[in-house]
Amino acid sequence: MAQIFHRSTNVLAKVSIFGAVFILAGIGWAVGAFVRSPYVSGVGVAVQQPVPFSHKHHVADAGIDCRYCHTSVEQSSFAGIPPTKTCMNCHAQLWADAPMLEPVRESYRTGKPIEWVRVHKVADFVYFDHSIHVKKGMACVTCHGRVDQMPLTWRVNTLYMEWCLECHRNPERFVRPREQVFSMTWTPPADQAALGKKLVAEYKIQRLESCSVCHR
Amino acid sequence: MATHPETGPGMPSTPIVTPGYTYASVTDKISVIVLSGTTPLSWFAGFLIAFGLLQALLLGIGWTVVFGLGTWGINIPVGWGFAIVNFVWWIGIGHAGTLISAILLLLRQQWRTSINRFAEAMTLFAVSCAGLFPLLHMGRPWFGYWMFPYPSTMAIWPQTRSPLVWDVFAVSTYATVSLLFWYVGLIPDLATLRDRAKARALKIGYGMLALGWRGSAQHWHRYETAYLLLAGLATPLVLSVHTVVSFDFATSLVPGWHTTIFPPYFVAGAIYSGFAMVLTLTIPIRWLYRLDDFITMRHLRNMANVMLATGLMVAYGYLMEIFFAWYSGNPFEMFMMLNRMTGPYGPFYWALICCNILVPQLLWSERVKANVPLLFLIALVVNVGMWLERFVIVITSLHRDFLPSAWGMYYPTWVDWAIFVGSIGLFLTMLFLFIRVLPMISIFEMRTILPSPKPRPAAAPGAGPAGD
Amino acid sequence: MSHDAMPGHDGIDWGEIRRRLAERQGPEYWRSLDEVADTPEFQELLHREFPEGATEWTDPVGRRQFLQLMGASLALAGLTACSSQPSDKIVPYVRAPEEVIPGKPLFFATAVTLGGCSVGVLVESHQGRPTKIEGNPLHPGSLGATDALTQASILGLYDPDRSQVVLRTGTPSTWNAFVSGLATQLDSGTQPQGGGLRILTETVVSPTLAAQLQAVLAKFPAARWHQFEPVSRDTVRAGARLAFGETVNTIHRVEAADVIVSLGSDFLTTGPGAVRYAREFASRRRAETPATALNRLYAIEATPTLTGGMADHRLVVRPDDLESFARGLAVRLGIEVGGHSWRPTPEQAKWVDALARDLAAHRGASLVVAGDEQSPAVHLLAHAMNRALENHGRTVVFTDPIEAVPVDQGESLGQLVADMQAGKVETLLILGGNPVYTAPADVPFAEALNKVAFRAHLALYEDETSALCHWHLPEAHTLEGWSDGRAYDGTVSIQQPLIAPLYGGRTAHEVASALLSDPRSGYDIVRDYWKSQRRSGDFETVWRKALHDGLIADSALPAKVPTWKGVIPAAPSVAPQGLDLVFRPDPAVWDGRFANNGWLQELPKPLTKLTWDNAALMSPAAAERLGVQSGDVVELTFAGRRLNAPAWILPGQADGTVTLHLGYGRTQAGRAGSGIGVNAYLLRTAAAPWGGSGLTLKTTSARSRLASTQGHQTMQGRNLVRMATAEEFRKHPDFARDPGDHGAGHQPSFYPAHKYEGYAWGMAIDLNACTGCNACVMACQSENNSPVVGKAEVLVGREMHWIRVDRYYKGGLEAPETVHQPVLCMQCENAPCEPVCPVGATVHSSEGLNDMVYNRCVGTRYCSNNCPYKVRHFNFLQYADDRTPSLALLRNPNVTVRSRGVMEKCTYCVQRINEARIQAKTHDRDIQDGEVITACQAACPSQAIVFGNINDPKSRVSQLKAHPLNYGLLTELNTRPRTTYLARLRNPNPALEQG
Amino acid sequence: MSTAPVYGLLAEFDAPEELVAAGERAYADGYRRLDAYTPFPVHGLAEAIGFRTNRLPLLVLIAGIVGAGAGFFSQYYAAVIDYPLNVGGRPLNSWPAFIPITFEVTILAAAATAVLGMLALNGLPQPYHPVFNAPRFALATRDRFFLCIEATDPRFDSEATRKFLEGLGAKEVTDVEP
Repeated sequence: MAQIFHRSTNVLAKVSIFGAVFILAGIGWAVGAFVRSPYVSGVGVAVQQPVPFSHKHHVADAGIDCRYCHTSVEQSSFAGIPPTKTCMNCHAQLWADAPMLEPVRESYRTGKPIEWVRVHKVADFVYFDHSIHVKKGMACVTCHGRVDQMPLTWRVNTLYMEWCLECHRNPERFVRPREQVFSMTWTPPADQAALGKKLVAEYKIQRLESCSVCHR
Repeated sequence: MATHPETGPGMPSTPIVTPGYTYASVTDKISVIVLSGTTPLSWFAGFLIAFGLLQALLLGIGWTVVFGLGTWGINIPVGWGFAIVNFVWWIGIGHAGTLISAILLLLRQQWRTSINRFAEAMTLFAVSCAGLFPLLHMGRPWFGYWMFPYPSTMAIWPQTRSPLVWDVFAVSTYATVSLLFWYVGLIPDLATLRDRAKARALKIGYGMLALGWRGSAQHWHRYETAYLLLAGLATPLVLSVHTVVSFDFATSLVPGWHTTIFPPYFVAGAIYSGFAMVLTLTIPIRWLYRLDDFITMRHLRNMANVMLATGLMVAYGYLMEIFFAWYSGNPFEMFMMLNRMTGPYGPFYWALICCNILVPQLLWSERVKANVPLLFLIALVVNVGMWLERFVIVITSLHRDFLPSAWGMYYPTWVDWAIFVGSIGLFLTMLFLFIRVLPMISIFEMRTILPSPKPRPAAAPGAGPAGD
Repeated sequence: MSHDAMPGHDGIDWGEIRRRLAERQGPEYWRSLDEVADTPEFQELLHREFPEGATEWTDPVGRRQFLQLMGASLALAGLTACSSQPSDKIVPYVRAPEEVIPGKPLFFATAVTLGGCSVGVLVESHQGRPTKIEGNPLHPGSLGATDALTQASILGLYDPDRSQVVLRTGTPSTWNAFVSGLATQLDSGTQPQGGGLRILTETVVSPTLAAQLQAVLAKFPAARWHQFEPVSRDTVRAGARLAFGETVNTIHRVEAADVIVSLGSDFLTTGPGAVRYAREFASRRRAETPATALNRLYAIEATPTLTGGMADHRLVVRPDDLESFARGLAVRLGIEVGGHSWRPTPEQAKWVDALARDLAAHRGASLVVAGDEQSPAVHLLAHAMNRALENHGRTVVFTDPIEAVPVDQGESLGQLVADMQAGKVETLLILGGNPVYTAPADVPFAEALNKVAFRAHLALYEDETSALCHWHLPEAHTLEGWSDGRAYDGTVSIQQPLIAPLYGGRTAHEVASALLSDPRSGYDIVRDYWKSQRRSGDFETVWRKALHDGLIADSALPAKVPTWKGVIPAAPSVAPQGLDLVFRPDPAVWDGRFANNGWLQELPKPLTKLTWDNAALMSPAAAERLGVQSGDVVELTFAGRRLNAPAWILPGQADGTVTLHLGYGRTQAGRAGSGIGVNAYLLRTAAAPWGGSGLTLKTTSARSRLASTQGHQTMQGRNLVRMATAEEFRKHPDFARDPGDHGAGHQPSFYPAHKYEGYAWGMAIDLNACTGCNACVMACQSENNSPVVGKAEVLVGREMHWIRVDRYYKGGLEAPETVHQPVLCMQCENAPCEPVCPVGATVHSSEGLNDMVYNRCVGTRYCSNNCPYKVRHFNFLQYADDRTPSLALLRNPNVTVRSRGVMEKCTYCVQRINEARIQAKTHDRDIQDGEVITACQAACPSQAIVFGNINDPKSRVSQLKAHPLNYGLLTELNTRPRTTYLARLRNPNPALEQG
Repeated sequence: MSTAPVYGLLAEFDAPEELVAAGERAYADGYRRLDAYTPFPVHGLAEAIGFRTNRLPLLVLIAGIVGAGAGFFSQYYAAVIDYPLNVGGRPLNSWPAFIPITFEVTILAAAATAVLGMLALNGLPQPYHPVFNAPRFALATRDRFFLCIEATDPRFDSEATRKFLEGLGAKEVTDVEP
């Protein structure tokens, strides 16, 4: 009887079976990495806007407070997107004829709103409330990052459920004094652990992990 | 040495294999079915029918996925319909294979040899049919993978208190182990085919699957250990699978489901339906492929006996259900039982009693067991009966439970039927492909039960090398 | 544009919607409204009336507000429980309106008018789109509650089938074209002083409109104003005229009555003041202690009503026997009547005797109520009895009519048709209503209409009448236009718009002002009228307060004592032949105006549990005699007219009496309402608007499938609705408790009970108060974005109501006792649904809620199988309408819209709980009792539903759960339900008990 | 002395009994590097040619234990440690409900190990093997029984060994090319 297979097939066969295990594991890992990659989560991807609005310029350079534009952040679930009027408050004088701002002026003239592209979006079935987070000492930067360093705004966190839970499970790691909520530059002290515990107690912060807190 | 055919007192006269066969002739007779270039017309006919039915399944699935479960007959209160009935039915059928291979092996029942390969294959196909339904019956099947534990971005896990998750693990484990068991059994025969095949492509094909098996004594030694261990593991597994399936019902609080007798009674039912299906399939194939020498009346008789025995256990289960309903004094249970017998679905209940209890009593008679067509018919009836049993358990328990205001009825739609019939098509299609490309009887195990060709003068007839 | 963000939302004109919503920013238009929202007295009132942050006023806010900033984005508010994340646009205002905080809903007080009576409501508005109607706690006719029809009326606002453009003989035209066309028509009038002009309205309770029409009549002295409405109260008015020689409005003081006799009346659930009456009635049914004295209700009726269901004793009589019975009772009370020859059955005699004694024993504290559909004579008799029992001024109060001009509407329509046929009518303006469909069969309105040269129809839909008119004018929905109206006691509410007309509709006021050729906005018309009514004082503050409160202070009509002129005539000696036919307004679609309202079509009718159909209701005995099954089509012949209708067997129906509900069999109602049911108007005559005897019935071979949501009528001897008499309750105060059960039915368990710190939400439902009126069902559907599934799906048992009202019968088929039991998610502490879910889509919250996470659900339906209460509902198909843009505006932004393949159920309105929690936390306090009010609780007219924190022993719900009558449903399963019931009590008259 | 190097000598027998006898003789004769090939398991053969140890059962046992542990504690981790949720009022560690999966995982791990372990210990897959060079070796999967003494055996001598094998009653003795 003649050989059907060449000598090399022995190694080949063993390696392929042995390797299959690693290949499967590898695929699993790759999928996990992919869904958490910026390609899917959009983290770190600067979003093009009809008007190249720069938080960096307005916050860092001009030193405007978050609440000047995001007016309802303390009373409402929705932080508020400024109406064109708010832009025009300044830009009626400043850069009054900068071509870059034409869409703003046009919107103001025609009454047709500017359609900004959403940067921070959670799924439709997730109910997030800005007011209570701000009230409980959750800073803007904690979720939105250093917008004062963003020429164009991008997402710094995935906004995935696993990310939300990080804080909902141990708020003391992220909470800060209320008066620092709108500060871009406040950095947690060395004893954040101690401070966190203190604030959690003081602000009566609960570890809300029940589904209906966010999903209804 | 286990190489002698069973003889002597207590053993029925009909042997496991008609005398006169040698290692060579057995090998040739079985492998030629696969290796010969010509395929019997009957095979094509059967395959075409099966394949046709399979199309119904595809249509049904497509329709369901596109338009939603609303195209089925299910509703509130009857949230589970044909899908679950079929699931339990197929899983039950899927029990015979492993049982024959594993349990009968442990019990040293040599007659298993000529049917175990076939039964195992049947098991695999039945289980894959069953596996369809849990996925199909989901409202959002595309999220089916949520049932498996993996580190998701949602940071949540499957809820493993749920019998449905137990199902996922039990069925997938059972499928995997059955596959391994079946494949391990195939390896030596694949080597045989490799060495007997003429065409190079076949040599390579079977050769790769045979993993270079060469029948070394050491290999055989480990091989048998592994096979025995597998059998030892598969036995509790096969019992656990239908137990877990029965938990789907037993752990709920629905009257008619919430019963401690379910696990044993489901397992018995599974074996019952499994053997019925094996008979239903072996009888025609044995006839078509002239395998009467290997699958003898002895086999049919033994299987019939197993059916009779398990059938009686199932009957006991039915009785106990009634008894407990009465003895519990639970008004909901009592009402359920009454409604099951006399309610709108009463006829189904009595039909199932006929199919599963009355008709099989014929098997007490040796004459019936000797009558192959009749045997075939009885097996068929039991298959139907077992399907009806699941229908009765699922539907009649759900449609009238606690609050009369919420009672309802269940009527299957054409989609339900298409998927049910189609799953049978899938099953048969796979079966036909199997008997065409793989030996449906374990060749090497057949050799083990043949007499050894003593090189002494009085050589057994047909012994000696096939002339070459 | 946001198309990219909205798959399947094409075909909507975003620009158009933007423009319309921008319109509402017009300064003068909103001046009053932002005052409403922002004035200190408003805020003050808000806090006076409600615990701070109570749900009515600042309803849950959700992140959805991104989507609500502009109408264009609103369509997105239809959320789905799918996981895809479309990149979408944020569309801010250009100039933000003052009063709106993005993400916070506003509430506006307004009024809804139906059947000649207004009721005050509060409407929740999310960035300018009304999403939910609540009752107005300040309004006497509401006291914070609403009925089912009012709840559902908001769906009509967004109905895509509403007429959207002015039509001239079927071709699109404009409002201005109509105005000028009308002007020329009036100038070219051949008869002097506008003699050819006729105006047909429904019952007018709007002082403003009445004034306008009077002005029109002043301008055209020869013109005529007719009123017609199919469900009118002609007989009530006629009865009053017989008794007092003048039309008066009768108000019942139900809570002051110890003994109530209902003569075929359904005063607890239909008719003016029903919501108020239900509240008052319930207040006398609550047995705070076993010693509490309950009131007693007797119902004598031919066709079962919910009021009859609440009665302690219910006597079934043939319709024409009812008048005789009333006479008999009157005679027995010593009232003298003209000839009276009545041969009562022994039972009737016993009844007359018992009632007379009971009534007489409660002089001044008893009440006889005649049904709106009863003959004038019955009303006369009721008045007489109340007078004899010294109830006038105590349990019965009279005022001037609330109708601006009370007329006999049947007669009024008759005249109009006569004039039309005589060719006297050149110009006919039909302001609302649908007379072509609703006119009695023997009043040839349609033919006569053809004789009119110029006919215009103002209506919400392009309906049967519009089809026969030259001009069709889209009418502004109640929530779109300014108006006013009087409540059951005359209290005036200003109806203010919540949103600019979506389809450019107009109000009757605007048509009238066109006639008067002084074009003013609806706002000016209404405001100017009330300004003119104001003699002294600062009108501005009064007006503002009126808008804030939703009613004009002290505008209720003063009580009066009309002089008795009643002479009770002899009983008409008509021997009833054949069967009796009875017409009633449909409990869901009323007179047919709600035919296209999917919510109401799918609302199970309180007694039959039928949906999407009406049927010929007949008694079991009659059905047996005729060999008729429910669903068999029978041929009804009445007064020479024939109608085929499916039969429905209704226990408690008078034998030989067939009841037909009006409002079905419409041909041009819209996609939902056309071509379903049978048109009862085809048998209705002017002479017998509410039916009469002489009906013949033939069986046919045809059958029709009727979609009823409850197939089984009895409790199968199961202890589901627990009942006893007040007497038994006194003897055995804990009869409702399970043996050996303490509290909410705790069974022994291997597992330790779970501890709940903080809040633990629970609910108690008082079966003594529940009338089964369905208000809760509609409120829930509106609050929770529940879909409509259609008749085909209901037929296979897939309705989606999170709360259903189970109806059981007890006793014989002929006159059974009817009980209602609202069933919603019990929020079991040992929820059987939870351990069986493979993906943890339903688990417990820390506050003991049985959370349902739609976006995690994979739809195995195991939870529903394992739910003993069957309160879970499954989206077998894509039920939620994600294709109709206007419906997206209707959605509650705080509740996820469920997609196909997902299980859903009652959540105790968790969105309201969460909002309250956030409110409380932002104010560093705890949620107070009564701060979270579920939608069903808010709507319930009789306050049968109480919700709150059971960890707080002082909360109302805790007290109820401590009540001896408190029991849990199926607690033997150890589900430990958080929703429990208060057992039902009857207060029977011993004299009637035996036999 | 033979010419070309060989893998070994292959002796062919008709019946299993002959092979077993031959094997025993060869082993007794001091041959150690030898193997037998049969179309079906012949009991006693492996022992006859001196094959005793078998570590497979131990592997399977270990795998089973590991599987059990992993099965239970993954559930425990999910339900008690990682995301403790109140499911229907059941305790977080509802261990009775965790048994079925624990059991299934145990079986799965053990069974997989039994098969893969068997293959691994047998050095399979091994599609190429010198014995396949023997012309009549194809019959080893049909009806013939072979004994192969490998050239690497210290006592191997092509002539002597051939004589020895023929002496055992082999039908035929052939060289096996490497």
